[in-house]
Amino acid sequence: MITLSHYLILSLILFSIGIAGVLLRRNIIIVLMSLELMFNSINISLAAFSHFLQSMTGRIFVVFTITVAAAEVAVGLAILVAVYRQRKTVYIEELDEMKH
Amino acid sequence: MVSWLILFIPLIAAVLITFVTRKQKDLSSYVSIGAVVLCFILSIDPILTLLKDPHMKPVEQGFSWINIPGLHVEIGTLLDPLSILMLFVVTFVGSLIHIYSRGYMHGEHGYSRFFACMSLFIFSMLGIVLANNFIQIYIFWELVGLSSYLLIGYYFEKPSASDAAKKAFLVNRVGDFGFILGIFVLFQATGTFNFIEINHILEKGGIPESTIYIAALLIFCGAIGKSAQFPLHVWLPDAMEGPTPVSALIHAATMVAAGVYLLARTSLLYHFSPDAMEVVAYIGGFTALLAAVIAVAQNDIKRVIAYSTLSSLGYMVMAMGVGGMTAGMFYLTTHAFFKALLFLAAGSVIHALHTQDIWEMGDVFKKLKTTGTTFILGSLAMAGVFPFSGFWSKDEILTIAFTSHHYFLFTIGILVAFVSAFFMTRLVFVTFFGKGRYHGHPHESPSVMTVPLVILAFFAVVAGFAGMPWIEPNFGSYIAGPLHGGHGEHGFNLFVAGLSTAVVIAGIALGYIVYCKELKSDPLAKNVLYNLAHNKFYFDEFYDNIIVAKVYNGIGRICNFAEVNFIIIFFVNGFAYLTRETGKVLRLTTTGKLQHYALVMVAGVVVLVLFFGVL
Amino acid sequence: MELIFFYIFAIVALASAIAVISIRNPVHSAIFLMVCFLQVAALFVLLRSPFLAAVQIFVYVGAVMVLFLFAVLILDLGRERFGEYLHHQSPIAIIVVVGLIFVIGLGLARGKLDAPLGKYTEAELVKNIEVTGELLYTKYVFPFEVISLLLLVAMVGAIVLVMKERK
Amino acid sequence: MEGLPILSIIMLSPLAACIVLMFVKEESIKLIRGIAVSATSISLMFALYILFAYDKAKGGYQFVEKIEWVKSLGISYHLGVDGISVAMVVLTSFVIFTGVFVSWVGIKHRIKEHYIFLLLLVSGVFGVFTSLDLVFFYLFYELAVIPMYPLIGIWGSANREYATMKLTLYLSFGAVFALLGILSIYFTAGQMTGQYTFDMTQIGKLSFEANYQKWVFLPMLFGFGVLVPLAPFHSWSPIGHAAAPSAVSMLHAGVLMKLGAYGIIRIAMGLLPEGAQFWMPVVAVLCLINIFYGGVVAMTRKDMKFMIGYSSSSHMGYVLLGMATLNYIGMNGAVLLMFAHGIMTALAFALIGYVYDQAHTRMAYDFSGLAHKMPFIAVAFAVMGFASSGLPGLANFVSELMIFIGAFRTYPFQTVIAVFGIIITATYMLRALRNVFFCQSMPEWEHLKDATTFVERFPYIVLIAVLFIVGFYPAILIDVINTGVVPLVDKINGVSTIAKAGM
Repeated sequence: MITLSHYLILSLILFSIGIAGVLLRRNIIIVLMSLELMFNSINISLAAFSHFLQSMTGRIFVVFTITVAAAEVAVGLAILVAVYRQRKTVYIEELDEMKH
Repeated sequence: MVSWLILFIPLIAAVLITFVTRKQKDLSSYVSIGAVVLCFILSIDPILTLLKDPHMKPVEQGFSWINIPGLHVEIGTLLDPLSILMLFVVTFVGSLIHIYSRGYMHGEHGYSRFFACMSLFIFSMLGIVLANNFIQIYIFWELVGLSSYLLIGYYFEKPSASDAAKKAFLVNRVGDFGFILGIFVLFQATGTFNFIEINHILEKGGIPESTIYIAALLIFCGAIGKSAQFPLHVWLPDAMEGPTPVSALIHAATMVAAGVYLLARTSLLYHFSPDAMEVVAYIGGFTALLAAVIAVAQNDIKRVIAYSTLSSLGYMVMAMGVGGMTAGMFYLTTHAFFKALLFLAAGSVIHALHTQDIWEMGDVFKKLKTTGTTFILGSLAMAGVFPFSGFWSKDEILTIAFTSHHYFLFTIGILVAFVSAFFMTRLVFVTFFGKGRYHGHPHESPSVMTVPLVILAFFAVVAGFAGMPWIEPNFGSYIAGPLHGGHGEHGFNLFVAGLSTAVVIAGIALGYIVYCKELKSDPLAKNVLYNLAHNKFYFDEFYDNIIVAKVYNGIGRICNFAEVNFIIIFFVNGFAYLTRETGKVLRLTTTGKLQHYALVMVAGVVVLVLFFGVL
Repeated sequence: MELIFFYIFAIVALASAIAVISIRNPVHSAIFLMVCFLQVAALFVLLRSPFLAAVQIFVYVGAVMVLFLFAVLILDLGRERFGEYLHHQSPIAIIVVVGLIFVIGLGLARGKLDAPLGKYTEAELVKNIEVTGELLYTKYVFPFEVISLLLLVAMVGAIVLVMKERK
Repeated sequence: MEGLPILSIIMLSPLAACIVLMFVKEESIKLIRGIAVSATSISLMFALYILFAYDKAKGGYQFVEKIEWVKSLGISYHLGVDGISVAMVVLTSFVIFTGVFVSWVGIKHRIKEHYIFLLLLVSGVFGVFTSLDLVFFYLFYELAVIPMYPLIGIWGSANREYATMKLTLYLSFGAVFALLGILSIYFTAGQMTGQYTFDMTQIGKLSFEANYQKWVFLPMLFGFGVLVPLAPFHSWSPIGHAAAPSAVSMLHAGVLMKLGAYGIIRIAMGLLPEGAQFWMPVVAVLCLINIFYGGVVAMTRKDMKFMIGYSSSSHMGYVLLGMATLNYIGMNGAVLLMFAHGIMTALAFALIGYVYDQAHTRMAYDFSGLAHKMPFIAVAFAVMGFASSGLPGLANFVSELMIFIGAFRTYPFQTVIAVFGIIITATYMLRALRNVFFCQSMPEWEHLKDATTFVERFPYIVLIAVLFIVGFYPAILIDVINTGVVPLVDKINGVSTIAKAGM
């Protein structure tokens, strides 16, 4: 019997892997991918709660999340392309304009 | 109703002149003169009422001006013998001086302005006279200060006039500082500002004696300022920068007497505080002597008269202090006549000679017969020669001082009488007789000026008879009603009268000996005392250089230094510095590396969850 | 039976996720990401949410993945230029991540689900596409519109960002 | 007029004018001025209407408008005026009305933007004085402060960047503390009743714990006190005045400083009566620094705007003293002085601005004998100077008198120093009058022109007339103010209205 905890633990581990990706990798594309991993982990827990609570709210939210994620990826990658054109790099460490 | 009319007619005139007739100079003067004459005519009715019934009941009218819980302030009028007397003095002398001014100020720049201010002054003065409560008297007290300021500074293009105006206002403010505090003390104790109500409470013994003492002294501060008593006497001589009619009306006859009037108004207060009365008496006596001595050594005709005014005011205040309230008021009345006369006559001389220095005059009696005669009559009255008005009033004061065992003050009074006689003689002889040192061709002033002189001279001569001790009812018994502690029956003391007459004659004789020669300059000028007096005992220098320049401005400079160097640097720039430095430190955390921020954020999440979620 | 499938999907998903963040070649990472997405879609099926599974595949596997691959190809990213695998903040980052797992795990272990059950029965949930549609157009119509707008803005924004300025 | 949202009209007509002005061409100056004048005259008209229509017998908040805004947080658009706010609204409308005329003469470039910011600011001020909702109060408070930044920064004179920066930062800094206090009250009140609301009238009915009141009163006092300005946080004000253009100085000293005092009265004292009892004696001491220190510093300053600036902080000291008395007389005096000083100081800055615009200097010793060249301005300045030094017949006298009488009961020592302050005021005012307007005229000021046209003279005439009217017949305002003061003071002194009725 699968319990809610199963899904939540899965979601937690997946989320942590996403964070680890964000914090550890230099390549912005990978960072963006890690963000997607985090989105997915959240989706899992939302859907799981929704299922075990027999309500629809969580599922509806997953739909929204996916939409937002899609938008985010589109904009994020567009920014990435624009930045790359300017700076010829996709490495986070070389993008430290915010310091100034 | 009449009292309201009397009060507001001059104000209406002032407003009218300011807004309507400013361009038509003649019309302005007519409006102003008309207003004050109308006031005089209107005040005849109350005077007749008083003459018919010396024990008249005070007539009080008032409307509420401020009315909130705990504070009720009225604007009202109070007609009692005291205010009716003052009403008469102010409107009568005022009328004459207004008429005189029409001639004297002829051709001056700002003619309308002059008359507007004069009307404003009459309004304010009548406000003081008719006031039925302390707040109102304070209001008009300040307003006479304003009109005095405006009129002293009439020739505002002259720095000396501007300075004198400023000085007069500020010195008066210092006195008023005490005055208003005194009013507060009384209000605190009684809960009302109304004179009659306060008197009732006083009579019932509703106020502790120490409070009365403090209140009396503080209120006396107001009188010190306005009546130019020591140590605030310095403004009055400088106030002579104003046009001469102003000196006559405001700085001799009426406004400066307001302090004495105030003491009379609040006489019950002093009655219950003999200690305060002593202070009043000694300050008055000292001022009288000081001013008389200074007057001996002055060369400006107006200043001599100004110091004699100071001296007379000191006399009046002393009278109030030794318990001679009616005597003080009597002196005030006669003084108003002869001092106004002296100033106006002096103005007439100045008008003819275009100088104020008595050493540039001399031998003009032949040219200025009317002026000269009236001036001499005024001088005799001032010196207190029998039977001129000054004699009677002065005699009454001296008698009271003597009979109330104030022998020291009595001696001072006698001394002042002597010195007064001396310097008035000096003034008369140096100005009108002796060697002619003037330039140009002086001729007598127009009749618009001389007629008031003659009328005033008449009163200066005869007004004293109203106060002769052996007629009944005399001056004192009419106004004794509202006064307390100084009821009229002093009788006639032959010793006092004889002594004062003797010293006056001595003074005149001495003056005659010293000055009835063909003199070019003052024969006493080498004297040390003379020099000291000539420089007014250095009071002005002391106030200007020490009190104002060092202490007053010094505090200002210290505070300004603190402001610039402490408040601005510490509070303002200090905060800015703190912020900037904190920013510099915190800026190091801004590495610009995205992952640093993300790391900190996640760490923050861990900490938050740890604190709020798990623990 | 379901439990077995759950473990299979979960383990594959986690393994591919780890692969995503640890492989150097972005193209490979993208492929592993797709694998992970597919596993999540499968999990949605296990959660009785076929609609979500479909959306997951359409949007993530279909659209997002393609975008990633395009980006990787357009930017011509080969292997990472840096020799070392970890950079200087990595040790702290790992500690923090472990800490995060620990605290949330602690929360999970202590937590207890006591929220009231919803009104949908098991049967209704299976055919939840209808319910989803109904809710989206009634109760959640306002967020739905906002999210649509957001999508539009994102689209416009992306185009504007990438578009080269005309000379 | 029944049913008309009068307060909204007063408040929104400047705002509406702002919006209209945005669509007007920069060049059509006449139209711009016309819009500004008509908007402010609408406000003025309605402000005078509420002054006379306010039902003194009934008291309390009148002309109330209430619209729910965010129900879940308890925020509503809630306007209403009591006696105190009526006086302030009238003051504001007079100052802005004349201020528009003064800028008519004084502002030469970017006229449109100037009016937009000016009107925006004023709308905020009206909002503060009429809001009965804490959120809107704070919102309008910021709306009144922020436009100062561009107004001084763009149209200011010497040292304007420094001044505007300092001013805005100081005021925002203060506002934060006030906000903290407001929020604290909101949450505490919500916890007490279970119903969270920002409505002042609702919160006013509660009585907080005494200790709590003491602690929350302090940040409020500080926050609003910075704007008053309470010494030693006053230094933003003279420098701000000095740099600001005339109309802005007028508003700033005439109205903005009163926002602080109003905030203390309405929120700090009104909602935290026991806090007021605890802290106001401290204020009574601090205000002496304002009065005395501000006065003597004003005395040393040669720049006339600085002089008036310090003088303002000195006079606000009297307001604080009046508030600290916590009795009817002093409070009435304080509110009336806020009104009188607002008018007087607006007049002062308008006059100095007028001279400065022509002579390009404000140093008192640069001038001499201007009365020959500009008699009208000289007379107006004299009236202002005498008003400032508390001469009877002008509004300031009545209010200062009431403050002194009220204060003498509670703080005799402070009163003595405060009364001495009027000597100091007279000193610097008369010195300025003498140095600038009296004595011989100087050849380099031959080109100066007096205010001769109607537009030039109009604002001064209006302000002087107000000073005289209130000075001669103070009851016109006091009777209204008193209806607001009595319940407030009763509340602070713990006299319940029921107990009073029984007496």
